[in-house]
Amino acid sequence: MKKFINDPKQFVPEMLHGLALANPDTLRYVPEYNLIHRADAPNDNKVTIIQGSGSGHEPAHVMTVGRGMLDAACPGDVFAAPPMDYIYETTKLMSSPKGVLLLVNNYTGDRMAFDMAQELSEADGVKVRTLFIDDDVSVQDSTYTVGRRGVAGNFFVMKAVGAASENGADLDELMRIGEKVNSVTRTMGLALTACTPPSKGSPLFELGEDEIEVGVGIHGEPGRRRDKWAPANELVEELLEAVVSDLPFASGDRVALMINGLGGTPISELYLLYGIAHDKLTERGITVGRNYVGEYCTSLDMAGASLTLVKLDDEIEALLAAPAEIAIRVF
Amino acid sequence: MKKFINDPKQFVPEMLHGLALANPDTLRYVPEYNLIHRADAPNDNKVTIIQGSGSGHEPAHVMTVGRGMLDAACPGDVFAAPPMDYIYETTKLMSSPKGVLLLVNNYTGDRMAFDMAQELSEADGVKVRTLFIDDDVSVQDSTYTVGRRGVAGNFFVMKAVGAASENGADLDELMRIGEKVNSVTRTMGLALTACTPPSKGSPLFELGEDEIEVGVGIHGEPGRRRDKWAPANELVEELLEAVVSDLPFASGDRVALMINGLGGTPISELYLLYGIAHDKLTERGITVGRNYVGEYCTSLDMAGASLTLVKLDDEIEALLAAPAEIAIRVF
Amino acid sequence: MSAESSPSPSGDLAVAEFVVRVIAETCVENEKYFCDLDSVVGDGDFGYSLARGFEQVLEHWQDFDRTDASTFILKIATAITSRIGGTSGPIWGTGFLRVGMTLKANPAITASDVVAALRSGVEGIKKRGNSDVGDKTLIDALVPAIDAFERAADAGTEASDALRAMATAARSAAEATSAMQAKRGRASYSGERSIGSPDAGAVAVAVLAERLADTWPSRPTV
Amino acid sequence: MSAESSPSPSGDLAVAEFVVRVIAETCVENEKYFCDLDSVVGDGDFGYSLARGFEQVLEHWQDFDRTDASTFILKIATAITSRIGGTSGPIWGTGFLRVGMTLKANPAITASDVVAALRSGVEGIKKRGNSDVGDKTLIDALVPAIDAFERAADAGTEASDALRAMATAARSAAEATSAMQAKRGRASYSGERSIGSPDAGAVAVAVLAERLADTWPSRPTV
Ligand SMILES: Nc1ncnc2c1ncn2[C@@H]1O[C@H](COP(=O)(O)OP(=O)(O)O)[C@@H](O)[C@H]1O
Ligand SMILES: Nc1ncnc2c1ncn2[C@@H]1O[C@H](COP(=O)(O)OP(=O)(O)O)[C@@H](O)[C@H]1O
Ligand SMILES: [Mg+2]
Ligand SMILES: [Mg+2]
Ligand SMILES: [Mg+2]
Ligand SMILES: [Mg+2]
Repeated sequence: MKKFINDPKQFVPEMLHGLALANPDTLRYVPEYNLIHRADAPNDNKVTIIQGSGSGHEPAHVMTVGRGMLDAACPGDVFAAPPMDYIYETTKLMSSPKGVLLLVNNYTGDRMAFDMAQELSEADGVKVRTLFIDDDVSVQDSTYTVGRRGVAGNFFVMKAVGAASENGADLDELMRIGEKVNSVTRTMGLALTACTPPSKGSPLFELGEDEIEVGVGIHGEPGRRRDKWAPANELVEELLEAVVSDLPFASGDRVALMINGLGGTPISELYLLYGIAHDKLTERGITVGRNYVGEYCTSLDMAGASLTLVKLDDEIEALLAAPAEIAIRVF
Repeated sequence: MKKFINDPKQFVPEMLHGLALANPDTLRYVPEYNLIHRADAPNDNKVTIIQGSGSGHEPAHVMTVGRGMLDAACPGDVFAAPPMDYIYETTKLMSSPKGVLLLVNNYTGDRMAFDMAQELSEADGVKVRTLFIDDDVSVQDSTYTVGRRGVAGNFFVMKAVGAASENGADLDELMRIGEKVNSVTRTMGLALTACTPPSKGSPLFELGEDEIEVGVGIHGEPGRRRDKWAPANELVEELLEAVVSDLPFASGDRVALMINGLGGTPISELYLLYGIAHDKLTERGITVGRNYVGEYCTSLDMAGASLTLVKLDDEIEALLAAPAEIAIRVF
Repeated sequence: MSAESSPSPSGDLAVAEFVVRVIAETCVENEKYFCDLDSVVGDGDFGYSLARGFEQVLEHWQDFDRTDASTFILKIATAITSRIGGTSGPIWGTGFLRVGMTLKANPAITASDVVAALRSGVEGIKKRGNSDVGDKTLIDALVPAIDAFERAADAGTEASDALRAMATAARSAAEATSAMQAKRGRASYSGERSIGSPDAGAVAVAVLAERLADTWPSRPTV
Repeated sequence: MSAESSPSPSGDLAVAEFVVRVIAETCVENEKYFCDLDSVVGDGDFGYSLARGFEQVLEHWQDFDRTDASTFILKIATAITSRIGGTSGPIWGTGFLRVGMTLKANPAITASDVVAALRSGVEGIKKRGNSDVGDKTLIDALVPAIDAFERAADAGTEASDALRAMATAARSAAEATSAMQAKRGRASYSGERSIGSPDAGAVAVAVLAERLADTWPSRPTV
């Protein structure tokens, strides 16, 4: 394993330390709970929005804390839901009279930790609601799972409820918006290489020089199937078909299109994929109203990409277009 | 080679096609010359700023075209300076009465192509000046080279002249500013893995499982030396020492600090490096006035990072802080 | 904790300390092995999560309230729940919590109290994880292991032999999970590809039960 | 283009067409080999750049102005300069440009005119690249190759033998670049590590000269 790292056990704290140092005006860091929060949170006039989940998906979610997005993030270690404690303490520290909204990607570990923390916080008198995100269409047979996984589509839920909460929406309204966005968001990803978690020190799975993993999870969970590498045109067609046919999206729809890099894929390739996907949507009569190209929800150093579509209506499009500010910036 | 690609020969055009589709309001694409330009360029009241260089360094430079940054970019193929033609035609198409500023990273191929294009454009009556950028401290013995290479530090020159040109600065003033910024900018990089150019299809060099390349170039040119992997603290110390001692930067200085990913390194690791570098500068009495963490000038899919310092004064800091807009955005 | 006698409260505490310590040390020692098991169709962090959590338990070993065995286990449960991330924090935390709570209701601990406590722990895990026997989780090793222990205890077997019976049952049940398709946890996303390798949590239960059986004779006696 | 006779303008054109075509085809065929040579201490794109440029030349083969040999070469030079990126575009473009310009000044082309044109090409490259013999570039193969050709031509050797002498000199000069440290181009950044492998441009010159010598007998004659 060749990473920029000192001690695998300190990987997450050291990253958070750097993130806090790089954003002294806007972010605060509470090391005990891996907590990154807005310097101005909690705010009595605003529902607090918190996301946990494991680390290794950066910028999600610690780097998407900021005005119009999350108020706080309390990640667990790499690919591990945060200990219940982190969520409970974060909820208490960040509690607002308007309430707390917990955003949770739909995984067993995350659900359990957030459920427990919610129970405890409510016992303390905090108003808490939890929103589960499950946009991944690669998981087909849900009788054998706890349902779909939450992957890169969580960005859109975060963005929408973040914008609405800046406008003063209450907890019920945020739940409505978040559930609505989640219900029209679909994602499918594929990996060209496996990722290497720092504590494991070797790739999570072995892919041959000409193999890809279709429908891979963002924790390196194997996907729908292993397949042969194919040209970008074919891979985009496969991702797009899986996503479009699932909602389904139809001719005449207006969508947001995201090409999300999984960590090791250069942005040049992501734009190449974007061009193909945009053209293919146009052929299907689907209009791209907003687009997103870059890294939103990664899987450490995995080479790969996911494609997300969100069906837009006026309300969603306005929320996505609202201004926001986060740690990831260029200037 | 596993990349998202159709045909290596179409890699750059297909990427540019996607970039243009993703930015219909702000960018225009002229396929004949790999030209990406602002929709509102050329502007008679503003010096036009153009950067060429090879592709494979994205977001540099096609994705940094926008208000307050470049007016146009006309990249060559991956790691190859643009054919003289592209530069000449771009200069003509984008020429402004206030003149054209060509930004060129200091490499033989780029210098020659830009020199020839400048000669031809001047013969056509276009006012052209060329600014060479050479921030890489890893090239030590300049009698054996054409001098230092231009690497990630080119971002600061672009940003400063971009901001000044928005304020109406003339060509001489932009040359003064650009040369000044270049003269106080220093960079040093290292690679954990080699990159794989699409046309070659295999890594440019072989690094052992525990080896790193110190002082690597952004085209995969070998660096100062091959060394053993070491913990992040030690690697940052090496990069920082090379950079700090070169200008030199001294206690009491105020700097901009950039941790630039080379393409395959996740942003989590970049923030980890940032935290270490920030702390080490603080120990040396050097204040980080502005910071930059992410991918600015990459080397395809290379895992690695570079560290850049810019010595700030009031003029430079104001130019770096000025607003700007480019294709790489999150929202 | 022999099958017949009901030991003194301080004896119960010593047993609880011994058992928890063996579990904690075994998890720390098997970090890599447990991670590797979780890598096959999971995300490879099972051993890491347990090791980090039980390291904390060992580090603060002297600080846990030792009023009695059940209090001690409840404090351990809280530490596990707070410090272990991933699925394992809530699962193992809930298990220890239910064990502690059940024992609290039965101050004079007999072998059948232990069985009741363990069964209650399993019920807690099932509820927490919305899971059951047959889902290819640690439950598939725990349930047969407790059954075996109960049978042995009911037959009046010595504690060390009851533990050995438990370990043997856990091991074969863990191995049997290879043939199952995962219905819970990350492994479930890989569908039929989860068949052919054992569940990491189930194997961990077998390893722990074996270690308890091995070390039982060397426990400090009050 | 034999050493004695001064062939007709149309004969010159045919020779120019033949030579350019051999160069173009050889560069296209050797794309991968030339890239590999450039990978050792360069950036691996030398063959790719040449191949893409000369592909264009071959694709538009019929479109180049064929008024005379020098015009033809000048048009080729422009195409190379416009279409080849990297260092090689300006370098090769300048070389062809100077060759064409020098031939233009000497309408009745003799062997010594060819030598003068080639020398002028090399001077152009040196000026463009701020480089010279000893910098470990294609110049280190070109100069000895032209010297050998000149010696042979001066001695009245047949063209095919003069070309063979040129090829032999180019090959051994290219091999000799292995011992040199690069002072120009990307290879120079690797300092002493550039020693031990030949320069990609120099080897390309050797390959081209050999191919010219090999194919010369089969050239179409007017
Ligand atoms: N819903 C569940 N109920 C009970 N046990 C579960 C459940 N899901 C997973 N497990 C157990 O947890 C183990 C994985 O733990 P861990 O690696 O910490 O989880 P993750 O990385 O998926 O969050 C599995 O091997 C299985 O034994
Ligand atoms: N300054 C120079 N003058 C003459 N030839 C040069 C110079 N620099 C490089 N070369 C030649 O060009 C070759 C590399 O060409 P190419 O790969 O196109 O360049 P790059 O990728 O560095 O832009 C070298 O092998 C060398 O023969
Ligand atoms: Mg996990
Ligand atoms: Mg090149
Ligand atoms: Mg796991
Ligand atoms: Mg090259």
